[in-house]
Amino acid sequence: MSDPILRLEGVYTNIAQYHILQGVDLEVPRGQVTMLLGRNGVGKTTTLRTVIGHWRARQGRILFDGEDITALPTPAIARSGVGFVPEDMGIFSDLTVEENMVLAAASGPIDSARLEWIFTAFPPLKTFWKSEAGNLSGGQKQMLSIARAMVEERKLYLIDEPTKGLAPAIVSTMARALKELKAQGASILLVEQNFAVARALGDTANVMDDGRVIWSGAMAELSGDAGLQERLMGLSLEAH
Amino acid sequence: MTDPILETQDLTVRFGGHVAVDAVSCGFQAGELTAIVGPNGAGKTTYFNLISGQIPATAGKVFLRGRDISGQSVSLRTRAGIGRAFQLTNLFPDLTVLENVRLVVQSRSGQGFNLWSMASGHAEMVEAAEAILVRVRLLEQRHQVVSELSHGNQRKLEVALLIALDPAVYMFDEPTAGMSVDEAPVVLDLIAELKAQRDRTILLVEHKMDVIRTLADRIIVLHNGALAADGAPAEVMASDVVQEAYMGKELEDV
Amino acid sequence: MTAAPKHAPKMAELSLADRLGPWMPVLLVPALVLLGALAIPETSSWLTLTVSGLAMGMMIFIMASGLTLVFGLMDVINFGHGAFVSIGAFVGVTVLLLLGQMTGAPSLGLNLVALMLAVIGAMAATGLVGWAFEKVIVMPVYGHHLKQILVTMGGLIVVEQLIIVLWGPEEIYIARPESLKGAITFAGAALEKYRLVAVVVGLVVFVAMRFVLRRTKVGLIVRAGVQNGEMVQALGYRLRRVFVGVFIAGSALAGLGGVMWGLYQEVITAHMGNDAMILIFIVVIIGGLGSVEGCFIGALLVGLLQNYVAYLEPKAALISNIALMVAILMWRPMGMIPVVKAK
Amino acid sequence: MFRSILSGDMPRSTVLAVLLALILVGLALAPFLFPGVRTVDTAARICVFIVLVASYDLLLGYGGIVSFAHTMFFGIGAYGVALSLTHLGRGFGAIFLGAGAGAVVAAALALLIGLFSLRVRAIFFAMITLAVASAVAVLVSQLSGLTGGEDGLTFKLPRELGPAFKFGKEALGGELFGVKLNGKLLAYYFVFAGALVLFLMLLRVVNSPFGRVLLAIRENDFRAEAIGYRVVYYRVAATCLSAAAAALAGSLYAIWLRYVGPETTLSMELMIDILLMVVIGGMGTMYGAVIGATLFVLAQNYLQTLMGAASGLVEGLPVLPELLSADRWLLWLGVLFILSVYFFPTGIVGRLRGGK
Amino acid sequence: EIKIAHVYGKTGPYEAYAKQSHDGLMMGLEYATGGTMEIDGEKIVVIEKDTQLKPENGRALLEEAYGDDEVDLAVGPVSSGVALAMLPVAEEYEKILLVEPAVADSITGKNWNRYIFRTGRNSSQDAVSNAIALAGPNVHIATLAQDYAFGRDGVAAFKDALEGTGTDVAHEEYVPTDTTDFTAAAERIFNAMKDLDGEKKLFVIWAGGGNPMSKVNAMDPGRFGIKIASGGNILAALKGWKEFEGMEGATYYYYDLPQNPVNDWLVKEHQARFGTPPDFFTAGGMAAGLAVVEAIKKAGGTDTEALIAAMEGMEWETPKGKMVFRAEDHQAMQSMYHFKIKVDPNVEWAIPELVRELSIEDLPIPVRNK
Ligand SMILES: Nc1ncnc2c1ncn2[C@@H]1O[C@H](COP(=O)(O)OP(=O)(O)OP(=O)(O)O)[C@@H](O)[C@H]1O
Ligand SMILES: Nc1ncnc2c1ncn2[C@@H]1O[C@H](COP(=O)(O)OP(=O)(O)OP(=O)(O)O)[C@@H](O)[C@H]1O
Ligand SMILES: [Mg+2]
Ligand SMILES: [Mg+2]
Repeated sequence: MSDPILRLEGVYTNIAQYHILQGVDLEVPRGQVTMLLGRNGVGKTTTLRTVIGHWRARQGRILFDGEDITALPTPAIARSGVGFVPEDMGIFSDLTVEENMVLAAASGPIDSARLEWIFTAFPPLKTFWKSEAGNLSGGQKQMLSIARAMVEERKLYLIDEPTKGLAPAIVSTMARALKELKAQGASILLVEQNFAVARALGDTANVMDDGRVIWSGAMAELSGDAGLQERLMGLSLEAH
Repeated sequence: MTDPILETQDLTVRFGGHVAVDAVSCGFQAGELTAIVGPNGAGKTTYFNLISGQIPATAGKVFLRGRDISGQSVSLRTRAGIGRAFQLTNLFPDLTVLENVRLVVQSRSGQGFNLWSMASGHAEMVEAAEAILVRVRLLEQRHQVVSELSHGNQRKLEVALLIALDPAVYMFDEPTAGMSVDEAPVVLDLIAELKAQRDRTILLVEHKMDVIRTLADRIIVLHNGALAADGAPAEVMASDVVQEAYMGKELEDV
Repeated sequence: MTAAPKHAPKMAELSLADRLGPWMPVLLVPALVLLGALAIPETSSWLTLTVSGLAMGMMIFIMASGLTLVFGLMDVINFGHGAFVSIGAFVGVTVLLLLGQMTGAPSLGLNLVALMLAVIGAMAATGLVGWAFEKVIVMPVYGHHLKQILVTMGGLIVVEQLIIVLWGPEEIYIARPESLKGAITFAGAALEKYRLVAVVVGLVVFVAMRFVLRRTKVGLIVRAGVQNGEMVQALGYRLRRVFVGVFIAGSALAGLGGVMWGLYQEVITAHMGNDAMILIFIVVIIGGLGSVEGCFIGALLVGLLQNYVAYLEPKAALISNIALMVAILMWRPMGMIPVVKAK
Repeated sequence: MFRSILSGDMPRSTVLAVLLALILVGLALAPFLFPGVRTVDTAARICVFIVLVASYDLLLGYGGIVSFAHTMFFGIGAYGVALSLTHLGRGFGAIFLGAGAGAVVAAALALLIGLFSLRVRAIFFAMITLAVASAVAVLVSQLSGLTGGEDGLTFKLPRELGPAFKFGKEALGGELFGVKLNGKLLAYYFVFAGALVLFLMLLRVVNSPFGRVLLAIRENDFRAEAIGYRVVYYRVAATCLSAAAAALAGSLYAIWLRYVGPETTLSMELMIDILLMVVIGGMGTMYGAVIGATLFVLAQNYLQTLMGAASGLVEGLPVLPELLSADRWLLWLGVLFILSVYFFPTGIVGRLRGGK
Repeated sequence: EIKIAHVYGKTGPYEAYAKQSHDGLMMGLEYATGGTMEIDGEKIVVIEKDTQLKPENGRALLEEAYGDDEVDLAVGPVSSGVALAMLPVAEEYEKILLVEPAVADSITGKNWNRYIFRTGRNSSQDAVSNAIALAGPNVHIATLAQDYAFGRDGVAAFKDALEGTGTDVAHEEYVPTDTTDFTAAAERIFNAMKDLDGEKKLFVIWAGGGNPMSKVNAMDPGRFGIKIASGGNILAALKGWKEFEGMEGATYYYYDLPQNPVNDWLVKEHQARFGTPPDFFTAGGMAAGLAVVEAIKKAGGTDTEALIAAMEGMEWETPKGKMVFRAEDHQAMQSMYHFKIKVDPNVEWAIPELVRELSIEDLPIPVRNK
């Protein structure tokens, strides 16, 4: 197997005076969906934000596609092929849906075939194409946030809890869209609380606790072992 | 059946030409937990906004205990007994967790215009607030500033504020979105507790079917702003409208 | 149980008022002109007042355009904008004084070339100062209005004092280029020639700004960047550079405004820019934050109204602008054509 | 006891506590510690500005309301005293009547503006107050018959507060520690006591339940409404309170100066000074007002002297003497503006309390 | 040692005037003491204090000067507002304040007290001299002034002075101080005057920046036979006057107008030291400096009462010729100059040429402090 698209080696991150990440080791294999799981407040979001460069690693290395991006500025990281769907969706609420999408297509005009593909996954975006994004419903905003990352081809997608607030029907279309992305050769690092989605999409899984990755392995292994889940996340995921 | 506590009559709102909530008439009984489901953008949050007064209705009326409150401001409706937790977290970000809850307790005590006593001198308010933080398991974080909380914990605080307000009508908008599997039950248990009190009216917007199955007495379905179905959970869940427009294909089929 | 309806939000017909709404501000200008015609019986006076009011509006617009760019797009309240107007005036006037030969000659061509050179010099200077201003003064306070007000106020004082150090405390008098002096009279109305230049320059600025903001992503990037800078960067844009660029552009426009205003006043002082600030703020606010079109219309309205009111009832001229602002904010609390939501 | 005088709002930093104590002692004993007309004048101004800045902080730091009309209220209080002393004669009754009337008028005007415009967005409220304030300033200059116009009003205080009134002749020989016991001294203590009482009252207000609601509204007015607080009422109440306090500060100022004029009480420049004092000291803390006002007034009064000395040192060098000349004091004040916002983003009090 | 405080707005919008005033004062002291800066062996010390153009500072600084620095008398300030705030302090400390160059009539009018003297001109002197310069048979005058006390008082004094000359004020136009567009005002004036016969003049009374003259002129008032007229102005402003060739009015000072030894010395020395001719405020400052020395000499010391006695009715020589402190209101009576503008391409500014010196006897200035 080729080298991973993304590798974190002993990453420590501070936010103000708090030590949040305390030595995260993590690999995202090429062409796979890698899950990042764990309870609230263990550092999942912080990990993604450190990769994209919003927080700075105090120690450790981040390798993307073989290059050290630890100290690169955020725009450079993004331009090297990383798409980001933040936890708070990061919608530009004063801009229209269209303007949000135009901005997301950083390297040129929007590819219309790709746009059609996005519309089939998320029909409301088409309906509200000219509306102010701030007026969208919670779920619609979530769709827009994912669509923005997908509007251009990227090597790696960092996606933070994309299904929160989505209706079941949309959750399935979104899952399908992510699978298609993977089929196109992209790699995905996905934070998810919805275990059904995790099970359906994940190839490998990493479980975090207290600023570290405490377990990693195949998703199938985790989803098949209720005892392991209980130990790692304090609760059997099967219950939900 | 007794008269409903909360009732909406032909409640409608339009944004430009878009009818986001379309003549919804519905009543809610005390002690009943009604789940509101519908696709994204169906108008659920907007319906809540109309009831709690965040946006004015284009047409239609809202009644609380038979009294027309359509013209009243948010704060008046809140005082009259309509409480609300928001879908997108909406807190006092630079205040501490404890102060957030304490402010709600203070609001209920009617001390807001007290200019002369010392706020820190009202021990009973602090105690009441701490009791609520214990219930949502946030006591440890009570001196943390809200903006430093992780997303999941902010969601819990959002619920805590509503509980502190203790209104006659509770409106939860996707309370567990973004909560981890071991935290969500805390909130769901709280809701179940409220329901067991039998004197509170609870409206719950949720996309998680298992949650609805265990908690709801009744489900109403909004679709394109209109009331598309209303009835007992099993019956509504099985209906075509829910299956087609809402559930879509099961995930496993993807 | 009802059958499953299709996924389609319900759309109702828009009423006439709804559809007319966006056009209302544009209609205000002709409406005001008409009102003026009704109120002022002397036709020649009305004509003079109208044309010179519109031209004055253009000049205000030139000065305000940079502010609306920076205030609207970057959400930076730059109280130091007036300092850039002053710098523009001083540099421009210095250039013109150096080119005494060209401005003194009664040749329109030579005069305009001199004016162009002055404008270029002024814009380059203010652009440069703007760059420094952004780096040193504005950068640490993005997103914090109050601190912006204070820090840029501090910047204003520093720049004004530096002007005094460099050019001395005396006011400097400057005559307009020879062929731009005096007025053209027609139909009993007199129109200063210089105001015609202002009209042309104003229109050019207006069209150019519209073009850049409509046809490029710059406007979008900056507006989005104000709301969520992190996210814009995560989309791959070097936000800092764009911000700096916009600030430089805004400052350069102020410099242009300074030259135009200085030549209109024919006397320049270090605080001349700041003296015009209240008027500029009014225009930017009633236009709607960040809207070039709104700013343009607002400036014309202010120019016209000032003239009409001063003619009809000089006492009321003092408050006509303020009254206009209050009226427009009552009608549209966000300004006529808001682009950015004010906090 | 001490706690409740400070309304439970302790300095929470040793350095801050020491600074505050120094300022308090310095002001309380100013005529004895720093005898001299100018120094006592500076001390009195500090007293007045502490109250003025604190009252503005109630609005800005606690209520999150940006108003440019604060000097207008200050001016109303000042003119109130000036007019009543001019027309009713030089008595204490006139002082209290003028101050009281000023406070009431200011509060009423604040109520009017508030009810009209506090519903709109913050930045527009700021602009509307700016407009109203400039209109009032114009009005004052136009109604010169009543207000003295641009030239302002000079008036006489009760004899007991003037330098001609001497006391303690028999007991102390008319002097105490070398300081003449006269009405001027009484006037200073009148101002000092008034300022102290007003400040402590404001401190109480911001630490009351009401003050907490203001904080909540500043943070998130939308949510404050949704937990049952009527935001507009609170904002209007805060505006009125702060206006009344500012008017009383204005009255103290008028008493001290025995003069009022538009430049002195209504100018935009003064408004900016107030803003700066709030921010330098630290927004959202009353102690910030104390520190900010003290430092600023001192800088304003003594920067020029300091610079005169500095430019003497660099004499002969190119440009530098020009830049450091005492006439360029404004330049350096501007630089201080910028530096202080730079280095004290949370104000001095914020920094001392170890905030961000 | 003789201590004098110069309390004036060194910094702020009037910085340029302030500097002139101070230079003039120092040169006045120098000239009067023959360069020794001593009177009867006592050294003159001048303490400068900057009001920053704020009335409250003016008061505090003057108190400091009288109280802490114990000066013998004070000179200043530039702005009338500041001066008015300072007047009572002089009374309180019972020391002399020599006002220069603030112009408001009320300083030696209704706000006057016996410790106040003024070397500077007052508004009435401006108004009366201009009225004399402009009046004539069959002349109609319109006025354009700022709409506040200074402008309105100026026009009122001007109208009083025109009384009985047969010249009428056809129209009074007042505009806000911060007006920048004068189209409306000009139109109103044109409409009021265009149908009148005879000579038509527009008299502009304006203080500070934003002078409307050239803006009104750009609208071609000649179309209606209207000529613009104005009082004198400082040199910097005269640079903008080249388009007003032939314009008449009355001025306070222009370095070429007075012919006397004091002025000759001033012009020569000023040119040598500063590279420019002296201006309005230099002349005024010098007059004050001369007055101080003269008064102290005459009183034989710095006792206030002796000074007052000496100064009331005192005559002394200044760059503007003889001045006299009128005993009633302590206002210095002085000459004004009726001028006509001449343009010389080799001179940077437009030159006011002397038409006639209006001497003290020619100018009936009302006493207004009763
Ligand atoms: N801005 C901040 N300042 C201080 N602490 C912070 C900040 N942001 C996050 N934290 C803390 O960092 C820790 C990790 O937060 P993070 O958001 O990475 O958690 P998470 O795993 O994504 O949780 P969740 O599932 O709730 O989103 C939490 O304890 C949180 O309180
Ligand atoms: N202020 C507004 N202006 C214009 N359109 C709006 C506004 N608020 C809501 N809408 C529109 O109304 C529709 C209903 O939105 P609402 O937020 O009620 O949906 P929802 O049912 O809560 O969806 P979700 O499950 O995604 O939260 C959406 O299509 C949205 O775009
Ligand atoms: Mg997270
Ligand atoms: Mg919703």
